[in-house]
Amino acid sequence: MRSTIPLVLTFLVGIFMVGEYFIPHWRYHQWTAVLLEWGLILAAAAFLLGLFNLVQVNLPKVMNKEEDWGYKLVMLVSLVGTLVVGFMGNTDRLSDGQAYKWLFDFVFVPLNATMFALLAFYIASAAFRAFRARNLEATVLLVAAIIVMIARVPMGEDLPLIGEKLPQFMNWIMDVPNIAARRAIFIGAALGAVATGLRVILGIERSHLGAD
Amino acid sequence: MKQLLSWMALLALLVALPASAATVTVEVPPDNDGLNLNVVWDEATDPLGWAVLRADGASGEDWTVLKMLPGNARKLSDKVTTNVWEHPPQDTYRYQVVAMRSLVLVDEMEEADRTAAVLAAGTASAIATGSPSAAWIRTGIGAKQYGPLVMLLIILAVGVMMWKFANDVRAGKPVFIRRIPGIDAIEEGIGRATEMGQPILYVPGIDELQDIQTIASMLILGQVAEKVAEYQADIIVSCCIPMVREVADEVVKAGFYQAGFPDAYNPRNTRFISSEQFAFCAGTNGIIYREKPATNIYLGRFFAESLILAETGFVNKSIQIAGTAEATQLPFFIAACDYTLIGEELFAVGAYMSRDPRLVSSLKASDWVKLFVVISLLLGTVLTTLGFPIVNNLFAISGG
Amino acid sequence: MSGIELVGAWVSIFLTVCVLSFLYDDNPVYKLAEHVFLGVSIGYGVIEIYFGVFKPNLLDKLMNDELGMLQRSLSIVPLILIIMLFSKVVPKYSWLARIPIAFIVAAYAGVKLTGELNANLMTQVAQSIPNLAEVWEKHGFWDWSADGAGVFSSLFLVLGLAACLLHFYFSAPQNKAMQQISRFGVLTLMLSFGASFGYTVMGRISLAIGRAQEMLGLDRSAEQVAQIHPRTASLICILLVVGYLVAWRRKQGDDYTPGN
Amino acid sequence: MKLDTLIKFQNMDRRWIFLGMGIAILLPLLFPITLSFNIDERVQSLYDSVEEVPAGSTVFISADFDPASRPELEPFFRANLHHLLRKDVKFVAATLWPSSPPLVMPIFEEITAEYGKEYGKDWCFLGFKDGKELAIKAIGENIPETFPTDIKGNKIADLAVARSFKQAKDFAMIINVSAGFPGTREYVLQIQGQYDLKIASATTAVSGPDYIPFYKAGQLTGLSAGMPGSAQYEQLVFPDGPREGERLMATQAVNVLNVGHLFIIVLILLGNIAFFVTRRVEEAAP
Repeated sequence: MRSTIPLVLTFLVGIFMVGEYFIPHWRYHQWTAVLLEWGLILAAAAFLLGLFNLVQVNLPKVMNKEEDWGYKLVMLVSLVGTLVVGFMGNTDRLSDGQAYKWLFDFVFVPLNATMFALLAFYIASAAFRAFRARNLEATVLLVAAIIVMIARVPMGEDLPLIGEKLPQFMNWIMDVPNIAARRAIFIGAALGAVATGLRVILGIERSHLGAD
Repeated sequence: MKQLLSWMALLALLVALPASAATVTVEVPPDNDGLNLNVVWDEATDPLGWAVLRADGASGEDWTVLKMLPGNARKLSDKVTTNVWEHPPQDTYRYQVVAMRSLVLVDEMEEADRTAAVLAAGTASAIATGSPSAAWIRTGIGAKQYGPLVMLLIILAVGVMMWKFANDVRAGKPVFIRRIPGIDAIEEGIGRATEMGQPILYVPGIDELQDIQTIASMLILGQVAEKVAEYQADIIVSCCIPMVREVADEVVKAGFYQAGFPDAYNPRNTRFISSEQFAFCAGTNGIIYREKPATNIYLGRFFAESLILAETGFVNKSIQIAGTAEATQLPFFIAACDYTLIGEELFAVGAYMSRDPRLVSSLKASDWVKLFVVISLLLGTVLTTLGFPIVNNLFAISGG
Repeated sequence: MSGIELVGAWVSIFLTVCVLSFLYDDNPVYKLAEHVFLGVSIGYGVIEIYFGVFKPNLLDKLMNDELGMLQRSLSIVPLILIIMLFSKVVPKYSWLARIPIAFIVAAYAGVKLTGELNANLMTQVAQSIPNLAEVWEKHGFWDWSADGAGVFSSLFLVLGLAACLLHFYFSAPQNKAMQQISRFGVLTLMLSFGASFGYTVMGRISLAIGRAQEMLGLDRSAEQVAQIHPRTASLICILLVVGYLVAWRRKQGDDYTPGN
Repeated sequence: MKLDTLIKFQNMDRRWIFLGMGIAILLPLLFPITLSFNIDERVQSLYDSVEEVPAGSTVFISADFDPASRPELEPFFRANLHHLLRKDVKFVAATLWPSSPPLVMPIFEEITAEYGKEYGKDWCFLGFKDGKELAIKAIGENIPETFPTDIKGNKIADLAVARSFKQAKDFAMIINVSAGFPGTREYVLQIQGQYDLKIASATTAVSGPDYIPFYKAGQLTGLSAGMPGSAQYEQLVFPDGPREGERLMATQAVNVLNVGHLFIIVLILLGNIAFFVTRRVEEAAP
């Protein structure tokens, strides 16, 4: 029973949702919409489970003063602090003068943006290391990257001889080979989605339903 | 301000030209859900604006103003109800269209006063009646765009082929699957980590469990965990989505169980880091730097964090294997990782590693659809060039 | 600008410098920023999901007397699913969690199946079938003025796409002809990846520029700059962090193993 | 000796590269340079499609970006609001990114106040909705049900600007400022085809190439990618330069990009030269 119920449910819900596309009738959509909303709510609830897990893993570390326990404490305190000011702020939490808004503007935003900005540095080192003309494939990769990089800056247009044609050629690469490759990946992903979707719905794929 | 507007409205009333009544027809869109009616009308000259009015029921006189439209509009696609629970659609609706002679600011009026105000400031058309009609199946035949039908056939064909090929395998017919170097690298990486006495880091992307790539990644994780347990190594799973962590927990537990070492599994190593992309990235960087995994496996749907993770792993001298169908991130994985599985290869890993006949059969089934797509592309090009866009119609999908 | 915002602007610059110190190596300052970030981001996620989904779509519906009986009782179903999901915490009943997981995966798999097929397969294929006669008339073989549009490009697109697709054909051994096709597919892929990499460099540098603009006070009005002194703040923070890192390295002495 | 240096250069500590990149960004910011640039066809098409929206009609803005992508997308977002409000177009906004509301709400308030627009009547912000693709599907299907209230807790039926819109297709157009997932791709996948929507997208440089197929296929009416896209859009909206006391952030930054780019290009070229020289010598050696 433990494995039968989820499998039967998977089959019924899956088939029902596939029908969403093929059956336009409003009486049908009335119910698919309800199911989708339940999905939304469930996804949200899982978040609380994650929160529970996090505390479960980190609190003992702090209690037993394991390695880096001070940092874990900082994390838990920031977490609780954010929750407290967030719930206290309620619907006004994002108005000026709210502690929650302050945390967002001056802690969350710079941290998030700076983590992202590290990429400017990493992309330089990755390009330096990886873009060597070792074989034909690597050379194509390298040449395409350089052409696009030069063409994307205004200076590229000022180059003698090729400058004029460079942006057009870049657009060609982006519009023709790039689109061919991307469409192939899109189509491949769609095929993967169909096969995997059917495997899930037909109960062949059960990895997400655990052991026994 | 408000006073100024009403003065302007009065002024408009004085200078506006008299507009004639329009002829209105109500159409039911093809393959419709039964909640939409297209109101179409005809008029040679543009008035100042249009107001579309509707009364519910065959003889209802309770007119409401649906929408004010600019003078060049000739069509309104009306959704007759938004709350089917409390107001299910009626059998019949009556419409009239008012050519506005002057400006009426209906937004500022009470609901009840609007109809009268609109009718007073314009010329109303004759009343047109329409009945919504709901289709039970979407085929696209009406619009001669057979996409939905072909989609249904593809889904059914894949299902039937999966069943047939799985039977073939069970009957002892071998299925060939081409070797993919990235997958061998996963096994080598596990061996290397065991030799070095360091853990393996597995990142199943940062998307929800429901994403097809995440599901594929979970299946692979099961295989990886089994190998890890056999080698008696450690595996850390770093998750961005709580639901994914729960499933990963189950999957890894099952993998250790399958390998015969159920007690070796440490649930503390399957971690929820943060659902925020870059916080997750910072936390996973921390794991790479501080717990020094020998092998990093990134399989699933990744976004901008891909390069940060892969570069940090490079500095840590880990063997790195990545795989994603997210086209934007593939260049970075290719630049920074030792092996990269591109697009569909990700979906093949599970079948390849598992050797489960049912999974292998689904790979073969998609290959047949792929062949169908390639042939359609080539044949379609020839036929379209010759002036027969038959294949295009097979793949075309009209707006529903 | 209030005092608290002034403090905020300085905190923001300090945290920026802390994260940038990761470029040197993993270090206590970065660790501090990392853990603050983890805590705040998770808290933020919980709050927004509570107010954005949980409350309006579940709690408010359960409490709303105006809703019909059927609709209200329907809201109890997700509540039951949630309780099942949470039973994961109690080992004895943890199998119950498979029901909501099965539900959500199945719902998504179903929607995704048709959604992906529709937009990623059908539409993409329909768009990839050119009318070569028409292209020839309009652009000829190769038209510079239209970024190289023409019969050559149209054919390249169709054949490149077909070759890429065939490169991913797993269930047959590759003979000589297939190897050549597959090679062409790989080269097309590499052309795309290289171009995509080059195209992205710009976006990534933009991000760093954004941070630099804040540290230099270039993103604020002159009036605010006069109050915050972002350049002074940046300088002080950099000196503080660098000074600390030097001291930290010294203390570690020979035990230090560089990450880079 | 010379060869050693070249080999060392190829495997140099990446922190030197970081330092070089840092200098390449800081210097041009401290000592600005100005260069002109061309307008991309996709950005022009985006501008034109907004220009075609008749005054008085309403558009739907999906502001799906976060602080991290702010430098690239905020300039577009601001210029776009100016463009819409200047033309007297109303808007209903929402977001699928949890970290977006505190970022975009002040911008909405600032720019609408400048044009004397009234909340609820000329514009409104429905706030954040989780669910990713599911939420997009829901926006296509039924907006009042998806967003029963706006960000301030007002019922949607009390908002004049929003109450007459039931589905995404009722809007004159959809403008998606998208930093990734969920965003433009999902809008196109989930609802564009089904409802035949007019969607324009402003996205990051990294997602740009991904969406070009959608633009080419007519699924997007316009596409602005990354900071250059934003800078070009700024130029179209403000052809006479920034208004007094303001800056065109993207236009300012796009010049710095040049130097950063150049740095990486030179680095790659030097790396390859070193690679070839050492390889040739190594091959020649017995």
